[in-house]
Amino acid sequence: MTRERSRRLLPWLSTALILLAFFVAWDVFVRVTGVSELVLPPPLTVAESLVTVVTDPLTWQHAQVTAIETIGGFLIALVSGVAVGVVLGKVAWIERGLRPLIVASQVVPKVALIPLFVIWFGFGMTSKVVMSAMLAFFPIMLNVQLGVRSVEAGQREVMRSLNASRWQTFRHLELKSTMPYVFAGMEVGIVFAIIGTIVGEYLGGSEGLGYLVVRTLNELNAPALFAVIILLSVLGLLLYFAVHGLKRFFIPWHESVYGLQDGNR
Amino acid sequence: MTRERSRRLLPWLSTALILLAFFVAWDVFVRVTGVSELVLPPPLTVAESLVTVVTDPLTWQHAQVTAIETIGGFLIALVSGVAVGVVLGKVAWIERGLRPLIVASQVVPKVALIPLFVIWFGFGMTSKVVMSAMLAFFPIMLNVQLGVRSVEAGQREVMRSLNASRWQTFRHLELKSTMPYVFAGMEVGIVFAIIGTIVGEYLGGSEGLGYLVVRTLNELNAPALFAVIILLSVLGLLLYFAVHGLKRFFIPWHESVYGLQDGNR
Amino acid sequence: GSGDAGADGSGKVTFLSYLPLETLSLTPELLAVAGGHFKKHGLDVTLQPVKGSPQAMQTLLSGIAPITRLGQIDVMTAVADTGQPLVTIGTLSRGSSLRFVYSKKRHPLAKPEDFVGQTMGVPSEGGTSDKVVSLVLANAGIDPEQTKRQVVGLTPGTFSLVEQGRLAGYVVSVDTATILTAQNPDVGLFNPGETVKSDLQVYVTSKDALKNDSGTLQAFMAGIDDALSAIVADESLDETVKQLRTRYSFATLDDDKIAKASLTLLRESWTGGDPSKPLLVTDQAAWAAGYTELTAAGLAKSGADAGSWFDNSLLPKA
Amino acid sequence: MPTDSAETLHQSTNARPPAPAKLQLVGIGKEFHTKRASTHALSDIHLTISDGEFVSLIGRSGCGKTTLLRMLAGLLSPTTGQIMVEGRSLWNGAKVDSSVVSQLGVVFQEANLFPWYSVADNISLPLRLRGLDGRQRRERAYELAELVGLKGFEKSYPRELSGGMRQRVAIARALSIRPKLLLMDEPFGALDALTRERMNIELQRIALATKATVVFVTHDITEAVFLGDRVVHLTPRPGRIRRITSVGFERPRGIDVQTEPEFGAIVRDLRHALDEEE
Amino acid sequence: MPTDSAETLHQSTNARPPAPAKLQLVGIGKEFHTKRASTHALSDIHLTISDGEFVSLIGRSGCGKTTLLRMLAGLLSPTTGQIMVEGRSLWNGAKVDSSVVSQLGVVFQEANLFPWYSVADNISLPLRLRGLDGRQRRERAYELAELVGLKGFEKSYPRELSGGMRQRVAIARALSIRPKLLLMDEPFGALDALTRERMNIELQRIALATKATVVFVTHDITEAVFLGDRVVHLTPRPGRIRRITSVGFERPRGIDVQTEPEFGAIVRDLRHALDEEE
Ligand SMILES: Nc1ncnc2c1ncn2[C@@H]1O[C@H](COP(=O)(O)OP(=O)(O)OP(=O)(O)O)[C@@H](O)[C@H]1O
Ligand SMILES: Nc1ncnc2c1ncn2[C@@H]1O[C@H](COP(=O)(O)OP(=O)(O)OP(=O)(O)O)[C@@H](O)[C@H]1O
Ligand SMILES: [Mg+2]
Ligand SMILES: [Mg+2]
Repeated sequence: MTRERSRRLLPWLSTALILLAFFVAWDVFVRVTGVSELVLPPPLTVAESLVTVVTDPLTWQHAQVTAIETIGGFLIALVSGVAVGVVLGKVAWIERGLRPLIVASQVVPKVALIPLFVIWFGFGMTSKVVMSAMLAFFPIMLNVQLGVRSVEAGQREVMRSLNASRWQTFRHLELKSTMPYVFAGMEVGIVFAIIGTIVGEYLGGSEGLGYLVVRTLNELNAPALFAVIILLSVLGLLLYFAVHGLKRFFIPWHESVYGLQDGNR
Repeated sequence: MTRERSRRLLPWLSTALILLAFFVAWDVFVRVTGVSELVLPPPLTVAESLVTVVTDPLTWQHAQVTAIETIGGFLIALVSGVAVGVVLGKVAWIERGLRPLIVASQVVPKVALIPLFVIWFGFGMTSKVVMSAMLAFFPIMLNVQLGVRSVEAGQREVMRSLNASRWQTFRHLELKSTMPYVFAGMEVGIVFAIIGTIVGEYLGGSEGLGYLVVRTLNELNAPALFAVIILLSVLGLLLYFAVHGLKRFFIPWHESVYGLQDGNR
Repeated sequence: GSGDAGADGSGKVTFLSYLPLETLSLTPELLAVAGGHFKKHGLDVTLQPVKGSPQAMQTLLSGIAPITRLGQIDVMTAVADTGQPLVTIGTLSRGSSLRFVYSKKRHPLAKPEDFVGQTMGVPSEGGTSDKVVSLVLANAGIDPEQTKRQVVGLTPGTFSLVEQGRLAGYVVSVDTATILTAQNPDVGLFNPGETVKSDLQVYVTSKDALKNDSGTLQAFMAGIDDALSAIVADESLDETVKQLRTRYSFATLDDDKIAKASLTLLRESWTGGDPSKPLLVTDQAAWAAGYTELTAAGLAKSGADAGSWFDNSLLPKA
Repeated sequence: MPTDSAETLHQSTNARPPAPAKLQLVGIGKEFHTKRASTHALSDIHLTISDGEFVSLIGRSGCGKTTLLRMLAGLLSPTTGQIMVEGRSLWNGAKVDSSVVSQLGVVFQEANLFPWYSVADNISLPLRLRGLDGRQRRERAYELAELVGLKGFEKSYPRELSGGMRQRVAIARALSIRPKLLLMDEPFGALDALTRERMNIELQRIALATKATVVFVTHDITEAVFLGDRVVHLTPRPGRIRRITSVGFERPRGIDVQTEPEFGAIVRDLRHALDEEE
Repeated sequence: MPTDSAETLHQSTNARPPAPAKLQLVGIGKEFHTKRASTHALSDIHLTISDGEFVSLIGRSGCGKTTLLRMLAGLLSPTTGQIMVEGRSLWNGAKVDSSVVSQLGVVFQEANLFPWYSVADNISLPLRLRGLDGRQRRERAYELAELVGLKGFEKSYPRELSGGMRQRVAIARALSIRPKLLLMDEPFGALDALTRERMNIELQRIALATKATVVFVTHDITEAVFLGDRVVHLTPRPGRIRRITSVGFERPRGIDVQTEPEFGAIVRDLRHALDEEE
């Protein structure tokens, strides 16, 4: 009973403890090294500023914009990443042909593409959504590709012996079997989607948390800057855990989820 | 015979064809929309500029700097990503505790950290290496984590019944079994390592291809800018394919590699 | 005629700003919006921030927006070196809008000679700030190579790099300079405008826009002119600050002292110290001198006819 | 010895009842190539199986039984030779005639269940692929689960089953569509004697009721003789048909057929032949 | 009926030779809990196995044989009861006494080979874990490969093997360290009669030579009687010991022991008991 309970509490406790340790370390670091408050303000100062930032309703509008852009970009990346990943995972010659373009599209410095984005998508949210999707796409796509290729040969033969169509094989075997890979890709993807949005907002725009970063940078307001960063981190965590929660819901049968529930071992 | 040969040629052919199609599309797009040369120069102009850029020995120095920074960052990310991924994959409570910090560290806008980086690492290559490692770390770490958790229960029991130590289990089972995941993570990682380096060079530095991007952009030399981007893409591809090649070397037994060689199906 | 202002008749215009909107450097545009000066001329202006001058130019030339404000140096190099179809239709400031920040204790930068052998922080390699540093040196007969440049981002902590001696100083806008001096008494400022002639702020359009959309541009300049005149007339700046605050809120504006100090400095640069002179007019001689300065320092190709790169005809007749 | 095998083959081919040919294997051979070496798994297999016939396949471990079955299932293309199903060739180059595959039920040597589906969903997967509605599928799945002795486990997941239970799910899955051609690779290998006996009786009943043609791989000679109209004996490296033995008893056969002296004689004969191999 | 089982247990315990106890199972029970339901897999298992004894374990599919073996192997903790190995308790809460595990050789119901290692490397993996050098490992691996009839396949990879060949690799792997306590879960299930017979003889020889204690799960009653000093019969849901039968013949036994009338009687008896279950 007590073991059971402590086992359930442990993760929360460890989260709290490690976060506490982090803030203490930060505070100690600031005090010991005497680093300028402008480079790294002490946590308490940031906390104060966080209160100011959080109580400003405008902040929530900005956060909402960032969240919407990120989720939009992520969803686009998810759909296109799965679709492209499946196709490239199954058809080797298309993969070979497209790979250079895909890798290239990833390493192109986004700043060079901004004017094109603006021409195509305007100044609004769309260009940030696109940026976000571009960054999230790659990890999802590549993981799906791995997943599709890692389908167990024996299970594949079952589907072949059942005369399953491509779509049926996908739906009942590949999709399910690829799920754990998709989710690993999604966990990376959602984080990169946020990075993409922020970069997009940073490179041009007047909305979103990325814009608030630019603004606090320009105002040389270090505590507010770090407060916004904390907000961003919280947003990132929320989205990350949303994806993570989906995983536990969708693939309870997979070792990576099932194995953790344990008790039967 | 001919089928065999055509099968071997097909991927190269498709690569060439798709690249050709891409450049033609680019050219047509420029002609039809009459987009400003400053925003997107036609491919031929870029090609000319590429010749100039490539024949300049300085370019190679810059490329070398970028390559070294990227590889350095990537290697750091690989080692730390595998180490952290293994630990977090096996010890659930540490994972729960550290996850917020890891996710947060990813979404922090790197630009806010520059002064800290400079104070810690100076203006040289180190800060770019760190930036590169930071971006590449996450996908590697997360994939390793998935891999460690996806080890087959039956195989794990074999190791347990052999009284294998943690290290032996890692070496003979987890490491091998996780390899495909590590490589998927590495393929994402190397690409993000380049992005990280470029961003680092972009935000501060006077060396590397990222620096060339900024300079050509400030010179409004769009053809040169795109020539540098092409160089960057080539560098990205080289590194990507290096990782990809390692995969075929290291895990020939895995479905994702073995399945492609086929012939036995 | 301000009647048919916008291309689509609705009077919607996008103004590109390479500066973030939360800076007093952008006061003329902000006031023209907040004080209804654009509206009076039938315009509905959107101020759109973009990242850096090159992007502002790219966006302008791709026809998405008809007008932007840039540094004269950037315009001249762009036209001279790469033949971009840009036209200056008004000059806002008569002095530099940049300042070099240094530490009074560590290494004062009082004269160009103090820069020799030092590292200066600039926001981007080959950008305006970088060129201004070169011009300061070149105008003093010093080889610009004598001062190393280091790209540093503008963050609250950048000044500590100066305090630590990693940089001798770095280049910021007047606005940021005001905040910095308020934050830290050790901050010293070097005004490059004392030696550099070409670092002025100008309103720029593309040749296409000039041909097709001159009505809008004229109305835009009229709005700016009205806003500037209002500030010049508002000796105490109370009214200006009040009007700006009806619509905007940012650190330098929210602080009375900093706001007025900055605005006073800015106002001086717009009038060139002589309130009787017409605002916004591009001075033929100053323009030519700026070009000469650039070519002499090797920062722009020489031999072009700089006189054809500006056009005062869209300004309201005084 | 090839001569011996050819002779026996000839004899028994004559003894076969003159039903129409369902399956024809003409000179089938298979080689596996890996980077390191190549294995000659099967060589020169000639065999004709008539409609509704039950053929048992026996032979030493590694002699090519699974390989042969996989070729019949359209999963592996023969290196040489032709497989004809109802006169149509199964393999056209590397392509499979899918109309043949659709009448197939295959039980693999490994269970190959889908861990994300429950027992009932695993069993009824083939029906789902054919578009049956949920109620029908459920009914049939529960019926089959009972047949293979898994009543009460319909909602369990594969990881909660024992080895033998998993194998039985795989059998139920193959039977769900009432296949016309049933290929079974040691389906009862992990079952205890009693369950096995019951499954033998059931299989016999089902095969006759659905008029299915069955190719059945087993290591149990008694089982092979009990079930098969003919027993095909493969010898290894490369796998060749050593002998084909016809079993005269009328199907369905009761358990007591095993006590008949002729049955015993056939089993002994086969065992002897297997023992002799080397 | 529990009374019946208890009685039989008592009888045979008396009949056991008075060797020192190697394994003691005291009131072992196991329940599996899933979100949906819980399965009572084993209940109230009492069993004492002496040093060097060979115990066969038989019972219907799903009766808990694998579960019991996994608990002995230290892979699954019992819900109730104690397992003592040489007087030391194997399970301390959820922890396993690793000194016990180190004398273990386990053959699982599935082969569980490592696809990244060749046959030889798979076989010699346990030796590698114990730090033997490459030459010694290689020698032993080749020796064992020959023993299980896989000569010539030492450099093959698991995916290139047939089902039975994989199983034999797993057997060779378990034997490689000459374990003192050998746990085998239907090791010969996928083997043909002849290979199986040979493996039986070999296993008997090895067990005696190394003085190993063996717990051997099988579905083949003849095999169980042929190999075992005692045969333990489990009944399902929950798994309980129904009966323990001592087999009187001295080990090693030759194949001809199967023709002895007493042997036949024991087999018939067990078969009868299994058939009766329900
Ligand atoms: N994919 C493969 N690559 C290489 N060799 C293979 C492959 N599959 C099978 N073989 C070889 O072909 C031969 C026959 O294998 P097969 O699986 O058909 O045997 P089997 O008769 O089914 O044996 P078992 O009774 O043990 O299952 C074996 O020698 C095996 O090593
Ligand atoms: N991980 C598990 N979760 C839930 N139930 C389980 C689990 N493992 C086994 N069981 C159940 O425990 C019972 C015994 O299973 P076990 O694998 O021990 O049977 P077995 O005697 O080895 O059968 P077989 O001869 O078919 O291999 C079965 O009813 C099975 O459903
Ligand atoms: Mg087989
Ligand atoms: Mg079992």
